[in-house]
Amino acid sequence: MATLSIKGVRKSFGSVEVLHNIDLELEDGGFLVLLGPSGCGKSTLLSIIAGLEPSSGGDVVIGERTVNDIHPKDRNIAMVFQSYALYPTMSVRRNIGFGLEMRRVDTSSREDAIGRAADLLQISHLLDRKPGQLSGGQRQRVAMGRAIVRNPDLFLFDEPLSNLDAKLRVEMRTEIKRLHDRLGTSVVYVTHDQVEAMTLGTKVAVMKGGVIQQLADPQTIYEQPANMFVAGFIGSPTMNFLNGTLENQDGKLVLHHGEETLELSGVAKGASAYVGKKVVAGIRPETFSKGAGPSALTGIVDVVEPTGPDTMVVLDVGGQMISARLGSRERPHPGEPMTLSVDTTALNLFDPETGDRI
Amino acid sequence: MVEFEKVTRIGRVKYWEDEAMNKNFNRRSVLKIGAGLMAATALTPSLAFGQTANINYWHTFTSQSEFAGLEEVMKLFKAAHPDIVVTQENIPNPDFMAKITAAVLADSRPNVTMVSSERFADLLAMGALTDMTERLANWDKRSDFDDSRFDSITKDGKIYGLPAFSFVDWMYYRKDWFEEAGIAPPTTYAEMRDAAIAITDPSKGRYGFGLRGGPGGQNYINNVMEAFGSPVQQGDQIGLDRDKAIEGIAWFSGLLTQDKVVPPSAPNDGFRQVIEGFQTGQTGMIWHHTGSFQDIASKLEPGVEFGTLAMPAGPAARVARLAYAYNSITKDENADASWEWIKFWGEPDAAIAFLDKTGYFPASNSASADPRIADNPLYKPAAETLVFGRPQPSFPGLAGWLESVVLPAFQRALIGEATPEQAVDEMIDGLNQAIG
Amino acid sequence: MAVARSRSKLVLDIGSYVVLIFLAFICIAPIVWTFLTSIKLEEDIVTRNMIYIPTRITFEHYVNLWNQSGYPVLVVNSLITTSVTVLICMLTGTIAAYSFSRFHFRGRTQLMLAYLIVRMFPAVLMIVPLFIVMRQVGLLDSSIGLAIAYTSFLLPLFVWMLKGFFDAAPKELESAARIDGTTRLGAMFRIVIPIARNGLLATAVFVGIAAWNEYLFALMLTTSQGSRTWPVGLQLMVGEFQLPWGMLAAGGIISILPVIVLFAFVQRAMVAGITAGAVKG
Amino acid sequence: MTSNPQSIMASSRPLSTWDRINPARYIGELSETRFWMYLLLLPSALLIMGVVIYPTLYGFQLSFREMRLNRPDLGTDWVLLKHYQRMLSDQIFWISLRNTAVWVTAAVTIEFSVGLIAALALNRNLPGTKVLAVFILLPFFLPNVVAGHMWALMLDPRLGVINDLLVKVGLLGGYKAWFADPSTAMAAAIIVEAWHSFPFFTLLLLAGLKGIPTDLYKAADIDGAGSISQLRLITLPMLKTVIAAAVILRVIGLVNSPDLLLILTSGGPGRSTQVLSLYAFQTAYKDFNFGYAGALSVIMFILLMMFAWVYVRLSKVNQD
Repeated sequence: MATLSIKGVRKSFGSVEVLHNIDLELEDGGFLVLLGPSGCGKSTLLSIIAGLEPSSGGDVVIGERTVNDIHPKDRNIAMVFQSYALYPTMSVRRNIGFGLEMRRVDTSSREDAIGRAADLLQISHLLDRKPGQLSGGQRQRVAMGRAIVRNPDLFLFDEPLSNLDAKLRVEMRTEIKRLHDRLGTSVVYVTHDQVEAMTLGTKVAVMKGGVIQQLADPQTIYEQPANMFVAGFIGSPTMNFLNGTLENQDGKLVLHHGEETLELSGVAKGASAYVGKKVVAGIRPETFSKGAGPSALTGIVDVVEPTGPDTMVVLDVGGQMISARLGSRERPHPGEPMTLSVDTTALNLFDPETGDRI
Repeated sequence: MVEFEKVTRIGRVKYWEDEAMNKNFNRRSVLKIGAGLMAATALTPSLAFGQTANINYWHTFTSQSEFAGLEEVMKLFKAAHPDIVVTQENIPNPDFMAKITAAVLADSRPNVTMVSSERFADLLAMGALTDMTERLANWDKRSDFDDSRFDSITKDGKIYGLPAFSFVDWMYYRKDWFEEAGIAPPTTYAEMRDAAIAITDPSKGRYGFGLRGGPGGQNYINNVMEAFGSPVQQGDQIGLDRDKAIEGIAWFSGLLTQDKVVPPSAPNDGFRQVIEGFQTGQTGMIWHHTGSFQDIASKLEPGVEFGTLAMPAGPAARVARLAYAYNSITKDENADASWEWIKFWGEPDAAIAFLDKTGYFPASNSASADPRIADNPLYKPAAETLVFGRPQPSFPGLAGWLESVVLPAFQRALIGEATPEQAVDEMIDGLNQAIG
Repeated sequence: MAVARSRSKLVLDIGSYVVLIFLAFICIAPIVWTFLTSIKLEEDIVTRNMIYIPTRITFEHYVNLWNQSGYPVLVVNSLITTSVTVLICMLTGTIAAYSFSRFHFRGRTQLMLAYLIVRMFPAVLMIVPLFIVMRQVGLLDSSIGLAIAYTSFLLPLFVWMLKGFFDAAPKELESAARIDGTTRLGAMFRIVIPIARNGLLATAVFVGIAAWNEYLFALMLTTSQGSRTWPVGLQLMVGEFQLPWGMLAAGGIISILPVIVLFAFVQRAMVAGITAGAVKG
Repeated sequence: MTSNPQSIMASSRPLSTWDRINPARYIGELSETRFWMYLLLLPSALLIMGVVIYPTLYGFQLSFREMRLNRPDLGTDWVLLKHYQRMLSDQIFWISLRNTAVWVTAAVTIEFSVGLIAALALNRNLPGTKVLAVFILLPFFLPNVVAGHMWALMLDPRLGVINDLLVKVGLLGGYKAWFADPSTAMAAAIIVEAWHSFPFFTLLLLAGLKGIPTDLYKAADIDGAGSISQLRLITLPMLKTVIAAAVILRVIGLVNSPDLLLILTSGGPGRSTQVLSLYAFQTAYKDFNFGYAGALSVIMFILLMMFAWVYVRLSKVNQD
């Protein structure tokens, strides 16, 4: 149980800088998700927190300790790897207890701890097997058992679910959440899956190109993405970006996109500075509803995808494809015109030059 | 007695040093040490193993009969000198110079080394040999050896070895085939060629002459050139008479290329193949020395199936080598024990025992006069050869030149890759490199 | 289509058998012939009528060889030299292979290439300077000295082969171990080396057999029976003169026996090592 | 704290006295430093320095010196490029060079081809082929010396079984002296060499083949690629690194070690099987001319370096 703070951490391989001046804070018992596409530096950052890679600068503080020069083994952390990294030559029991063995915990308390961890993860019946004899989900549980048995200050998860099939992934996700709730240990969790990030994290750091794009709670990240990258990365289907010009029409801000005009209300205050300039409007698919209104778009239905609970509609609005999530009962036909109104309170405007939210 | 004690102590120290340095613990030597110990203990219990001296003997024996001869000599020596343990190591001729060079460079030489006369100059030049002049002068059996026996091991008046036995060149021929064909044994190269032509019968797989064109053949090539009037060394003069050498090479290689009286395998035939060819009835004549007599007699009946002849005469000279295998001290340590071993080879008992097993002629006069030799008709050609035989040439670089220039050049002539002229020119070039 | 493919597969299968049986025959025929020769009487070998299957069998060649060659001593020497070679390779080569496999440091590729090509200078001439080095450190004409000389060409081979086996063990295992409380050293010895043990074994035996068979260095760097190895002993015995063919053949058979035993042993380890990728689970 | 489920998990024990003095602990500490990777390389690098680099440098300087053991009168002075100049006009050197090229090219080609065929056939994992694999790999594990003598016996012009078989089959009119005829001596030696060493390729290629994902072949099957195309488009490219390493190792071995030829032919008949390594060996240990042998070795070294460089470039395997 500890806080984690990362201050100005940098990392470069040769002349390539993969992490630029990273700052992060995680409260005690928090669940931090590092989210980003592959190559964004999230795994490198995790390795630096773990001490597996030396940083090129900056400080990592776990609890009260600055751990820059402390070996991984002495940082009192535990880690779960994408490939689980179970020791193939050892039994499950020994795999789980290995960390304790290395710390010279006597056999009986070790056995106790292993037993409790196994019970918690429902893998008691697997203890005498070798990792090679386990299924993917079982291996995953063993890997978690190995982490929790140690009672660490900090859990590190490196894409722990990405090797599982879809169903198992959802199950294990819930499991992890339950474990976190129960143990209350701080967690740093690396993933490229935004659903995992949204469901698990108390705090999400979206990374790209070695820079944290936004660090906030999941709700904020979703509703007020710091920039177009974050906005586009989070949410599925992805956010629609509508290019247009901001104008002041009769005291109201409106967005012109081709022949369409969207009346904006409740948009960020800074927006007025952009009057007369080009902006990008980010509209989440679920903020559309059928029917005309002050802020509405009309286009030709291109594709209709019923998913069960929702119907996804792709609309051609003046050459730009817009996807919308509509109720399951909506069944437009491709080729016919359709008008959708937009809930502009959930709309974000971005500066097309910098990509930042206005 | 005091003196003796000292020697004993030195002997003991040396023994342990040797042991530590050489780790000469093969099973045989361990057994020998054991046997020596027991003998020593039985005779003089108070002097247990302090007396034992270990000496290492390098030689180039490898044939079965030679081995048997060596074993016999060692057995006799052990009986005579229980205090000296001889460890023999066979270093075959092709590896001999490489090994001894390495040993000299690394200063891990044997105590005693067998030195053949054509290697003397090289070994002396690299500092492998010890001056034995004084020991020989004080030896009571020195008079048993003609002075000429030491010619090939003497440099600037210093003598570096004692002859152990002689290499007397001669030839073997299939007596039965010659009688069948009604031809007389040859005495000249020309007669030899005619005889070879006469007995060659490819349909029976019979060839007249087993020419040694492979390893070891270089000495015979040199002999032929000398027999045609082109000796490589005359006093201080080293060089070939081009024209005469060409004649010699043309005649010798012609036996294969023109006359086809030699098995086609000749360019790769070494001692083994030549002897096997003769033993299995493929060839009718071969050149060698007396040392292979017992080997051949083990397969063919002496005096009936095969006979012995002195080497035939060439147009310019009758060349048969009288060479000696010398034993030389090559290490200062245990030199006294080494000298005992070397002396022992010069004694008639050892020499005759060795002759019995192998056919190698003794080097000492008293042994040669032994009736076991003098009265055996098959040894008569060897006795004749003692009269006209001549020593090997000797100068630094000779062995290398013979082996790595003369032999391949001659092989090229044999396989028709070079004319005799080209082969001889190669030899001359190589000779200039070797002595330049 | 499917029929055509299964037919072509059948053709390939049959072809494979034919090729393998043919090659296997070619490979063992000389060994079988050598064995047959070794149990023939000498006069049945040196004869103008080839005898294929010996009608008279003798083991005297083996007896003679045993008595004449000092085989036990030579084999013990060979064993010592081979073991020391393997030991040196294991001690220094394992960690080097580990380093090459696990770390990406500056100059790594060049250094690895250097390990591979150091052997390019002809052994023939390295012998003399090696002699001098060995003499200076007092290891000349000793099994240890010879073993050290062997490492000059076997160590790079060892490192390269073993690196491949280490590469097959996932790097995350060490990270896990280090977080679990080991140092890098501990992770190497407790986790990675045990995983690569089949590869280590295969590599060690490979190197061991090469050391067992080596000839040139052994010929030149040993001067006494105290450290002479078996192949040299055999070759010296053969020499220029005639070791009877029967004895020579017996020597060949005797000298390959230990190799065959080891080989049978390594065969399985090697296959296991080759498929080491399977440990990734 | 005690109410948390984790608090009943075990806690670690403090360091004992033994832990404090345990040397493994210090090495362990060392292993966490950033020069650990170099420390791991140090022992082997030192060893290689001692047994390879130093002798090599020594050999280089030897090639610029006069050094003839049997001619102490000539001294051991520096002679600059004398040996190299001599080489230019040395017929034997040029013959040896040509023979080396033939010897290496032919041997590697045969060994690689046969090795590849054997590896491909073995990789099909047909029932019963495991035993055949043992037989096929066996020759490589025999000592050179033994392999040489086995074949010397079988190829012997008088007692050799191969002659007898060929005559009986009718391929040969009479016994042939393989090593006495320049047109067959090299070929025979190459065959013996190939017999002895092709399993080296089989072994390495087999290991390489096991590493190719089978999915690739399935995909190729579906795409309709035949066996030959699969070999050309999948197998060989995937084996590139293995092939390159194996070929380089083998070429080094073939160029540098004279063992087999020393036993079979000693370079004869004539110079027809004389190769550079054998020539250098003979120059050093038969003629005792270490300076010239050094120069020959340096040339061999340079040729090998050039070969490796060009080869690595051409096969584009230098990227790790």
